[in-house]
Amino acid sequence: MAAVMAPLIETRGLTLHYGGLKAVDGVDFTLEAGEIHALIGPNGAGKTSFVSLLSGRRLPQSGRILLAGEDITRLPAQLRVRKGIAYTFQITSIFPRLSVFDNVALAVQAQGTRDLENRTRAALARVGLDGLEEQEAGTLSYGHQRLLELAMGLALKPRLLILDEPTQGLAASEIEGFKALVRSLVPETTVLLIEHNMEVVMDLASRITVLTFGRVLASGTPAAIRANPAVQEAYLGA
Amino acid sequence: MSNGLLHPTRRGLLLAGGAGLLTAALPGHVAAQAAPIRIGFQLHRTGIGAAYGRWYERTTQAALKAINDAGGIAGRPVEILFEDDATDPKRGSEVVDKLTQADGCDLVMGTLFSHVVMGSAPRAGELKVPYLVCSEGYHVASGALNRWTLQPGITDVRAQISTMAPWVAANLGKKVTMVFPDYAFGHDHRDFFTKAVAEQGGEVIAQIAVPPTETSFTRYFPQIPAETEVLYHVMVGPAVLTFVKELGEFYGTGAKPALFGFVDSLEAVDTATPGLEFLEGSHFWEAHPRVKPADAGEHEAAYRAAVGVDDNGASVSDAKDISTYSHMFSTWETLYFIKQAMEASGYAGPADRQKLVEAMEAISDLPYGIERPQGAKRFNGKTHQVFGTQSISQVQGGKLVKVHTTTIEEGLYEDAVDYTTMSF
Amino acid sequence: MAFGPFLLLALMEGLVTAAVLALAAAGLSLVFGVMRVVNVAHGEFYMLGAVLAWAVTGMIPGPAALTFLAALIIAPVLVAALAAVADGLILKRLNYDPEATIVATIGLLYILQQAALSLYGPNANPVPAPFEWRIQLPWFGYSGYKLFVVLAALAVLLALWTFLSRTRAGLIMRATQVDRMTAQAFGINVDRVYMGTFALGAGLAALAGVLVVPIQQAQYLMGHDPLLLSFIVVIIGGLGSLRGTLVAAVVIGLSDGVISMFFSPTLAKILATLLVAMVLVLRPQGLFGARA
Amino acid sequence: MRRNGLRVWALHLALLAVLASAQFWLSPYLATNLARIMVLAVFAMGYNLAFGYTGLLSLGHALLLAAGMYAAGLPALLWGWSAGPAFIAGLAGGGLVAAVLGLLALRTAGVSFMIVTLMFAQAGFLTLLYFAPVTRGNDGFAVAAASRSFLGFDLSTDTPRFLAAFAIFATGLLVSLALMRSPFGRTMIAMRENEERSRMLGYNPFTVKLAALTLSGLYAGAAGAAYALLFGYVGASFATIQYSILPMLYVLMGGAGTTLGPFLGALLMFALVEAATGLTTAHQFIIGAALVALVLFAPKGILGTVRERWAKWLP
Repeated sequence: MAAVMAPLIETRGLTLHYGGLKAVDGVDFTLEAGEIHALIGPNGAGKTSFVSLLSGRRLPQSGRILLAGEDITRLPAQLRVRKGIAYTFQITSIFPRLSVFDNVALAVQAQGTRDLENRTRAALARVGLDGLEEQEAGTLSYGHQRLLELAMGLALKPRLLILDEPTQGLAASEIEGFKALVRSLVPETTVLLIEHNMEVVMDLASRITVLTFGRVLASGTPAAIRANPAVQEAYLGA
Repeated sequence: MSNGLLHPTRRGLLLAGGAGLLTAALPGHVAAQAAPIRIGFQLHRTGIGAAYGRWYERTTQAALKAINDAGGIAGRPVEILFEDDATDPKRGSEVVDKLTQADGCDLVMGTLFSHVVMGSAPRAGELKVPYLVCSEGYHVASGALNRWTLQPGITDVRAQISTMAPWVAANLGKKVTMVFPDYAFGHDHRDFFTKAVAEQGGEVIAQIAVPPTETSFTRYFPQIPAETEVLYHVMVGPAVLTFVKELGEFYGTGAKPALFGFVDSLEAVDTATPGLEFLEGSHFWEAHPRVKPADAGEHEAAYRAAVGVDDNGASVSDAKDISTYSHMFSTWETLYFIKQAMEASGYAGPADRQKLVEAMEAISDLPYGIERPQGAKRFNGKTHQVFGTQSISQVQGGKLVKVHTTTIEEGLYEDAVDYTTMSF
Repeated sequence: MAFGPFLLLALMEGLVTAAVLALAAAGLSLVFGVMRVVNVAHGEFYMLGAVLAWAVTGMIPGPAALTFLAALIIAPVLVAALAAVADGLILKRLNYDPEATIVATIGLLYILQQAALSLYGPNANPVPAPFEWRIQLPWFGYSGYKLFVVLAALAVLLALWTFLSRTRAGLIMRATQVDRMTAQAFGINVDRVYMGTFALGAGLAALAGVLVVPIQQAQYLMGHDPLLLSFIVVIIGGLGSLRGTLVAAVVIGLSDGVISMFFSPTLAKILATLLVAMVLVLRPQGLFGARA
Repeated sequence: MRRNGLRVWALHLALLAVLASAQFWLSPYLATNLARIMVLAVFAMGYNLAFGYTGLLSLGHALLLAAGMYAAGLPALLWGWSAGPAFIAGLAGGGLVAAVLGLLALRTAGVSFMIVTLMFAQAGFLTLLYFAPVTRGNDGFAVAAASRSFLGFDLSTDTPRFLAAFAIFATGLLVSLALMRSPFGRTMIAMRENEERSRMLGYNPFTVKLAALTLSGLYAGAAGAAYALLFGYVGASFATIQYSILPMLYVLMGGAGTTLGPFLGALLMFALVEAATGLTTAHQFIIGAALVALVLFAPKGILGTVRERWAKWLP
């Protein structure tokens, strides 16, 4: 029973230094399958560094990362993607000179090339970019580029989708759509969300983890986090 | 051909020859009315062979003028189209193509560097156009090429070397160390000299092959064994002067072996250049003595005057501009060889090319004359190779002074091929 | 020859190679480091330095030492001016795009080479050394001028280092190297810095060319070798690191000399080339670069 | 990608039809040169796969060309292989050397990659010289007539040579077009455009680039073998840096990352050299000036500019 119930992601004492700076400092973290989990904290708290370790863009100096009980600490990033961890970039990282269609097709075909066209169109439709297939991705508006980034992540059919500040630069009207979209992903896909917009966080997240100075300050339900005095101090006192 | 538009300047270059001819030959001569014989010249105008190419062009222009002034070939005027091959084999074969097919030349001549010859000869064979090289390489007589490729203007390196070995062993010493460029030209020297000197009771005790890309040589000199009696050196390319200078610095005032070099190491280089003092007393092979010898033949002066070279082998307009004297005569002699063969075969046009090659193969004795300023030659129609006399010169007072001349017979060797049995 | 003297000679030769290389590579490294431009025509600036040295020493009457000194000043200045013009006419208009500048400098290479061939000719011409002094060691003789080249290169590199670390212009250059945008934000005229850097880089190559010409003669194809070696030195030394460039030049100069003691020359060249290539493969960031 | 299929294929097939018929309406001189251009265009198409599509700026492709040339030429010289097997050997030689080169050099990127490939090519050139007893060194060798026949056709004569060059070119062109319209082609382009993003989509950049470089080597090998067998000469000069710069120039001139760019570049370079040698003896100057003008006024190459301005559908 224990093996079946292993959390989707579990980290133990995860540490990443840049020179003398400890960006991630002994983080123990658990992510249960099917939840929407938000990662919050002040700027420089180590959120992006932490998800870089999860996605494999960086390798930790010490600590372990388990994906459904399997140790993936030193697995190259591209193999983690194949195991179902998808990452969308904080600063949009698309293929600006390729068409919108090609951008998403690249994600789709990484999973196998059957029915490429329909699956690509479906992923685009899901984020509302249908009709823009032929446009050069670099010429999209910023909000549309964020949606494209999201479509690429979705097209990977991930078990875990890591969203790094997905609402940044979105208009208020777009945020509503985004929230609906994320909600529709669970429970098939687990979502780990780095987000500054507290309204979005409180609205979406089933659990929240707060990082400061590379350490976990608190972890719990939105209500518990809101009530936590240490979090209040870190956020309001700063 | 439709691309005549593209060649104005090169044609323009030839106007000098052509116009001179017309004025000289107009009254009473049919020559002026006849279509010119057109010779394609594969020229190393750029690339590593450019220093040679420049003098090959000058000498050829001089021979062209001399021939046209004397009525051309079989009464027809001659024009030469020079085309740069960048001293590159691929471009070389394209140039053969262009000269033959686009420019309609009757034959192609003039190549010096042996890799360009190797790259171009197959195309000449395919086009069935006579291809007359001026390269010294043993590749013609070795049988590596084809029926259409001949070398009628200059003795090949195998024969040159074989004639040097007896003299070196008898006069300089028997323990020889060789320094040579690490490619075919150098390998020919290595192989044939090693064999030839062994036949004289001498021995090559070390062979130092220098990469052709090298620009500095000092670090190889310690590999020269101390017991060396003769240092045999041959270098080509722009680094030759560096080589000789560094050799001088290395030995300096200390004990040194006798030096014997091929003048290739100093072609286009002034022997009186500062830094070359140590060459004083050393010996060089020369095909055609750069400094006019006291016993020079009767046509020597006329040849020098025609080409524009003074008695020291320098350009008449610039005493520092030294010619490639031991090689460039080959283009002059090749042109006269063409004239002789064309007139003998009654050559009328490209349809007679095969007849022309057969006429060339039938040529044997080539006596001394203005046609052959370097000296009498013997052409071997079977191997397509010509043989001539060689000279040995000593540096005396900074000048190359001829001290020995070999006979043609000394350079002859057994035929390795009979091209006349090959199909066209 | 006994092993000891043989080694000594190899080391001396290696040092001379290293000195010339360090000068040429320092120029390339500056251009590469500050402007991120791969200047394929760098070797041609070296060649122009040598050819102009020949022209200057031939035109100016006087003792060899004096004319050579004149060449040492005039040739690099002329080449630097030419480079500045090329920068303004071509590179600047390409916005220093890495790929486009590679093509443009290949074009420049052809143009400069052809200019040298047409105006100067195909021959290799010697330039007399400023002084004739041979050192006679017990085992072999050696050119005193070659040792002078080593010292001169050291002096120039020292001056360059002082310029970069102690003067305002040097500081501006380094600031631009670190971050072009920020430098611009601080009111630095980046265009002028780039032009100056390109000129300085070309001038250093030309200076190396002038120094080498009494050893090697001026010839229009002579830029090829130093170009390749300079690139290697720059990359092994790490981008924009003057110290790295110097060390890498010494390492490559000496290893080339020493390897040639043990193998036949062509084989030695092959091994030295492979050795350097493998260093780059195993340490892509160079010996001294922190990151690629 | 799938869209515009009709006109893309129609354009390529029309070009091939024109080329196939060219031997009937071109003079023998131009037809022979067209055969040369097609062989060189195969080399350039291979370079385009690595550089134009995958973003690998190599200066070592001369090594791959020479690998194909010698892998085809040496068995012909030493054991008298005929053109068919020799060509296959050349193809394999180019691919194999490219794969080994990639395994080593692809550990580096950018300018380091350029220099490392250059150095391996230089070492390859020197190796050809060092083993001169076998390779015939700098002089090279002529390929014997017996080895220049394929199914009874004499490849040293005009029509069979032209047809062989055309067949190799057409195959190369159609393969590269099909490749670029396939998912793998899209993956190659993704490496050029944004390697890190590709990795985060699950692609292993190393293996993709290795595959692209090996493919590129197959093209270079085919071109080298074809040159040896069709034009009858094999020599070390083909391993010099000039022959690494050449395909780069063709590709940049025609348009990097376009299927037809390499051929157009090879064709125009030939025309430029022909025109330049006719106009002046300083023809290098013309080539240099053309390069500078090209990069200033049409930085994406001719077809790259055409695609940008007028025909976005060009592959």
